[in-house]
Amino acid sequence: MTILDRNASAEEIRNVVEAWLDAHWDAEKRCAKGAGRYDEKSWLTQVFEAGFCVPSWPIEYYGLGLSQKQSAIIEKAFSRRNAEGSARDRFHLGAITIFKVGSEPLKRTMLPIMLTGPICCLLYSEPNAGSDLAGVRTKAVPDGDDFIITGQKIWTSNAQEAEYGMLLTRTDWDVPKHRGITFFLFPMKQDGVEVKPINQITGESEFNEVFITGARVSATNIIGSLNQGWTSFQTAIAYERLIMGQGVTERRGKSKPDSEPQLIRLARRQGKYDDPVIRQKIAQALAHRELNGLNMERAKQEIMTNGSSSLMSLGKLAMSRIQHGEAAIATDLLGQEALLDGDDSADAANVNFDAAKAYMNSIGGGTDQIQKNIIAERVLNLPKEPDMDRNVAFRDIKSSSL
Amino acid sequence: MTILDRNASAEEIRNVVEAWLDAHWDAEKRCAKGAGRYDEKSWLTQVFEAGFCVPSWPIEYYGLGLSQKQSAIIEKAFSRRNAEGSARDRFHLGAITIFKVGSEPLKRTMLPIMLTGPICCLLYSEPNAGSDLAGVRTKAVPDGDDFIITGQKIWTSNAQEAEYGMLLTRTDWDVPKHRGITFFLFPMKQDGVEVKPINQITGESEFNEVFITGARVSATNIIGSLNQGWTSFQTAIAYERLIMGQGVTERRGKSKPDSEPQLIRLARRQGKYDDPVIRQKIAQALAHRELNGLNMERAKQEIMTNGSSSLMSLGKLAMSRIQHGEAAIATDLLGQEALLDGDDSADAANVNFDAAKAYMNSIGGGTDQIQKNIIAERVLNLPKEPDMDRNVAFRDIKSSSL
Amino acid sequence: MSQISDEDRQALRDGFARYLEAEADEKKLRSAIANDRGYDEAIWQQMAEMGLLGIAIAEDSGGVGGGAIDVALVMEEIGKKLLPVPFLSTCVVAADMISRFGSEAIQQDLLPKIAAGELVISTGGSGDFVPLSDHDLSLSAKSSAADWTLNGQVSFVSHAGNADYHLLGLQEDGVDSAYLVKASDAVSKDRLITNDPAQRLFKLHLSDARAIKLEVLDADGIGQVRMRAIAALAAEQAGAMRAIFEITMDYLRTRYQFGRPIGSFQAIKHMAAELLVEVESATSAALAAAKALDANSPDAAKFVSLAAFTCKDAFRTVSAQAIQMHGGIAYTQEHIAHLYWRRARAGLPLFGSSDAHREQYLKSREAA
Amino acid sequence: MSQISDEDRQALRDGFARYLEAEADEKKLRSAIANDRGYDEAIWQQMAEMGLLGIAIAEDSGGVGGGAIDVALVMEEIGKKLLPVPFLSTCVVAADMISRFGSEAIQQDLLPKIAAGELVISTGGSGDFVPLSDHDLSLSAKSSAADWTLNGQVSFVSHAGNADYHLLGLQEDGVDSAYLVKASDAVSKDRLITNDPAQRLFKLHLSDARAIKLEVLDADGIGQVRMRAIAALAAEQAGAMRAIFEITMDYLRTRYQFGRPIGSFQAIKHMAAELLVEVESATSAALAAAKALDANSPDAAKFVSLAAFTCKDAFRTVSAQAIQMHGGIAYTQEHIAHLYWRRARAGLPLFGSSDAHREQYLKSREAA
Repeated sequence: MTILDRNASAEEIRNVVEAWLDAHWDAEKRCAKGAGRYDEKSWLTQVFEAGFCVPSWPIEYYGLGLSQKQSAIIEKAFSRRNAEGSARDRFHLGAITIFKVGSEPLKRTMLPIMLTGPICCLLYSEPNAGSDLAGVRTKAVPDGDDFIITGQKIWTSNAQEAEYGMLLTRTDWDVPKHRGITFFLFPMKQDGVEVKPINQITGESEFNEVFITGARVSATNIIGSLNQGWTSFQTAIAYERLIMGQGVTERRGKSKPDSEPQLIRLARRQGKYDDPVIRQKIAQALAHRELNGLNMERAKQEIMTNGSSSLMSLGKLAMSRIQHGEAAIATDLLGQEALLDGDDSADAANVNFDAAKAYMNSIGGGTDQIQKNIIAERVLNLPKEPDMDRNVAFRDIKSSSL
Repeated sequence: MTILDRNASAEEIRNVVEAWLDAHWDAEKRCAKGAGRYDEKSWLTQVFEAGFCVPSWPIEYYGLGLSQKQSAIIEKAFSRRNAEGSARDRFHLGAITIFKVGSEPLKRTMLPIMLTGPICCLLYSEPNAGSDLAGVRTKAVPDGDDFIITGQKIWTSNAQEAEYGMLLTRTDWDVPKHRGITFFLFPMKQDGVEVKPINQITGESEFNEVFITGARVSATNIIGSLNQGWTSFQTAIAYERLIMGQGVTERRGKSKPDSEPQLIRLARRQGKYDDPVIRQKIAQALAHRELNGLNMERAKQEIMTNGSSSLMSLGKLAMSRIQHGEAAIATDLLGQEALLDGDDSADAANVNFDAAKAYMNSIGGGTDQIQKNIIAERVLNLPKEPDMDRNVAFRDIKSSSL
Repeated sequence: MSQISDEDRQALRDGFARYLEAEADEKKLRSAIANDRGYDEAIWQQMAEMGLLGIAIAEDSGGVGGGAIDVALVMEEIGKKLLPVPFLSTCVVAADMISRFGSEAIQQDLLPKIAAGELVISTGGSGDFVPLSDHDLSLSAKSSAADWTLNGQVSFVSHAGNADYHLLGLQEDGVDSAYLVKASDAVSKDRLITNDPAQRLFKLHLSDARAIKLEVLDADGIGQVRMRAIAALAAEQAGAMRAIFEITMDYLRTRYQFGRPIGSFQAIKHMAAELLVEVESATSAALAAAKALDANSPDAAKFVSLAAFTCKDAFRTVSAQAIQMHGGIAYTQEHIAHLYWRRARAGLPLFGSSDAHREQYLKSREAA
Repeated sequence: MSQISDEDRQALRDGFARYLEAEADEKKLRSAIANDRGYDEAIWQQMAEMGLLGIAIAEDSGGVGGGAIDVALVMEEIGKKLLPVPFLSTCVVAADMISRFGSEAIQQDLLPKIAAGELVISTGGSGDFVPLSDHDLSLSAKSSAADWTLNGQVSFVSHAGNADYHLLGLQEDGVDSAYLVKASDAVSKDRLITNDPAQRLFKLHLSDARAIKLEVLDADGIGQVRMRAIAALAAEQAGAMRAIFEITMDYLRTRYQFGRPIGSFQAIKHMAAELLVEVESATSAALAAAKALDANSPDAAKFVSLAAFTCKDAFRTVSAQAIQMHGGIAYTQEHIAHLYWRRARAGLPLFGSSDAHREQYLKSREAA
């Protein structure tokens, strides 16, 4: 482990990390093909042992006990050299969840494994549950020291590559729905687990269906405790949203802020930029985007001052109007060119992709409708709807399949 | 009574009515002032005795047993001379309701009274109930042969002039809300009844609040039967809507259909008619109105063919978008002129009135939100929301005042 | 103007709807659009059998002499099932153009074949009767004696893949001409990649291709062809949006979440009620346009514009909201909702944008 | 640009808000708007006491040297309570005009009086700094030596009723001039009937009225006055819409129908969530405009336009929906909702329409 602690200055940290990377990192090897290529696992093990994977975590949990600010220096140094492995305390969902809510033995056994390699996916959505995340019907039945799992998950990112999945299951059918759920760290590479990519309307396949038939997971792999999985899962999904949010922010940070907006470019190209009707539509669309940016800046300010901001919850909803709206205007601007697609029609392909992809925001990660409920109830304190299923044993709740 | 029956030809009816009017009606007396003026009550009594008040009703109920088509001839003859009293089988809400759901004694005693004079208002809305019409809290407590009434009604048309009101009251507080309601024919001109006009945001006072404190009504004046008032009331309100709808249709029929729409006129006057942005807005607004007209024509066709049309229920909802939308465009067209009001600024006064009056459609007679529920449940057969109050004793239902 | 009685029309429609219900399932649709032809030949032939391909063709040319209202009924059913058949180009636009402007000989040659399902005609080029005008048209026509030859390229030609003839418009200095070009060696075709997989668009390359020129294209006649085509398109969209709306309502009634059918949630109900207003308004507009055309009403142009933007916009809204209301399941290619949505988007530029038709509608209102 | 520290600013705002919460109730509002003056003089004097009337006036002229951000904070609170005070015309537009273009003597005479609440100034006429330009202006100015006299009529002059001076703009051939006219026998006033009872508009008749002409009106300076006034208006609207929004949310939480608070109905919740996006966006826009002005940012014009149309439109929407969500009770004059709605409508034409500002915003985006 590197000799760095909370008293280290930024300069010291930078020097230590740069020296370490000079000694260990070989950028060329990473790009090499065949035998010359570096072994990812052994590289990650080196990073792990140096404590750079999770520098903000305590030393007993494989970190360096540094502050977020100090950790960022390490992350930056890695990122400049395009070296993997740092900032897993910010981005490795499996590791973070186990660190936050896993039992002591699970942390001991699994954190070293998580941090040195495997992708970990999050298996929660089910075809029959939809927005009702607690409506899981994937069964976990005890069998000796194991549980036997049968069920179907959907909308799972990275399920193809993942060695582990954090899996939401039902272990008690005779209590209300939130109280019979168990959350497992589930090994994906076993018989009885079939992963099938979903063909999305964008042409992408970011997500998968996962069919599980009689697969096994050890009882020691329960995250949290038996039938209390809903709480542990809340932690996991909160981090998933945070990570996605960070990803979006960081990607956005990369696009030039003052580059000409796509709508203006398309309008000019189509010779429609002087049309007052088009101009009103473009102006309003640009305004919606800019207003959302201003709201998010206020949110950041509020978070810095008060630790939280109710404005954060508006961004996703606002983004639906922005994305669907912009795509619609762009479609109209292109006119019949929008009928085309493919490499020869790049503008059309982009616009058509954006039009479909907008549903990723308005449906994915909680539909706009769910998002509005959340805003109304949590931000505006409007009263909840009467729950039809809160005090009903799960097996008695009405469902589509009955 | 006039000698006319269902076998009479149109010509015969016309002749009889015209002759009768020639003999009885004195248009000039009606317009005269002072002593020369005709006595409304005695005129209505003549019409009543001739059977012209309610020609489509059976003879035993003071009608002539004619068809709707035949009745229309009489109505037309009266209307040409601007003579009152005909078509009360289409327009007198109190008489119609009693005729449809009143007991035999009530019909016998009250129909002659209703038909020869009194305006009859409908007292149902309450400040605490709002859209929840069955949530009435006006108390009716038995006292000998009478009931004693205490409570408050609101949004009552014609309450100032009305001699009778059909009054929705609660007579049993220990059963679910629809089952403890009694409907009375209630004398308005008595102590304990105070009528206060409501100042609407349009500047009009079409509606009133009615404060009832210990007023009396005889048990013989129950319309329908004790605690079964919700059903009788349904009949009354259905006719109220029908009458209002007919009123709207007939008024609409009178405006010239091909006169230049107000929005076009205003746009021209303001020199903004060539502005493409304005043109798009005006075109869409005119289209919404025209589309609603086309929908209503289809509805009429369907009613003629099938006896009913689900399209009818869309008109009121569509009208909200039309009225609010047109008023908004007109406001923008007027620019700062819309800040003014009063006789010197007729266009502004009209537009401002329309903008406020649009709420009469989107709130009055069931809000847009209630209307959408109705469309979704009755036309689209979408499942009802779980009822929070259906099987709860009325006194245990949560309400604002608790 | 229709020669078909009300009863016969109803029977025709019912028969077609019943047939489609039984035969035109989603599997056939998906298999058709995966093929080069792009539609199911058996369904097309059955339509010929039922007299539908000759619906707008006069009886003495082998058709059944229907009017715009009859075309609308057929198009509505086509829309409901998203049938990707070349009906609009062949049986509406081309049949109407040939009936109005073709020589007697051409009429007697081609119209019966259209009605019999023996002929597919694609449309393209420039001009008011062309659904998708090629803005960068590089087509030229030259004549020697009675023969015409065409050279150049035309893009956005629909259904050219297996068309027997291409009906190509050429608008120069505001004057329309139209040519019928036989599919032949002188014409090569590149299929264009389209966003709606059910749409078939091609780029044609013509090299001294022999052509028949249609005579005397009067602006009024062309206007009639255009209006009838727009009314037909509007009816197709009205049918399609009703179908995806009903699919969505079914889903809302049967899909349970939180222990309730999702259709019992008030916000969903309100979305549904608002969409119903759109669907019914679109149906009314399409109907009014067809009726006005058949009645030769002076309001025909107004109602056609009204139908054009109302149906385009409403189909777009309804199909887009259908995806939203289905949630994740409709974000997949396996679900049918996106096919309706793509069809809606594919319809937007046909015969001009919604904004252009709104402007046109206002002009018609002024004139009234 | 503000001379006020962050802490002082917060204290100022808190103090004003607390005062208004205690003193500016609906009863006072209604009584003020029923009177000729149109506002509560005690509140106005208290604002002077708190230093608010001199918020935009330099310290050496008796003010507190605040910036656009300080004006915005005051305007937000004014908006929340719908205070019908002549703050925008007197303390924002007139104070700014005099500070920029008044002679030393005039500045030293008038600015301290404004700050002290001893002077009300109405605005009218034509020109970019005038909130409501009189399009049919028939005003003329003539000079003899240093004296100017004005003749003619000006309509849409706000708060002229009890104004001590009228600040009248006169834009001719694109050149702005501005005159200060003392309320005197040479000026008579007709109050105009307004749709918003809280709005005070007048028609002035000037007959050889003596006037002080403000010097050297440079376009940049006028532009600054205009932008600062627009930012102030936007802040007022942001505050007002937040207040009526919160009134509505309170109602939704406490009003029961069908045995449930109406705020538990999902469709109502969704309306509320959508409105919250409007309210917060408007607040952000107003804030961004004020900050950009104080920072002399090259983006100031962009943010001012953005704030202008965003706040006008959002206030209109939020106040209109507030009536709808309240239902019948808000259809009465007794309920306060319509006063917010009228204020929203009264704000629409001030300093140009939303459409005009949207256009301006796009122009600014291009320029960037």
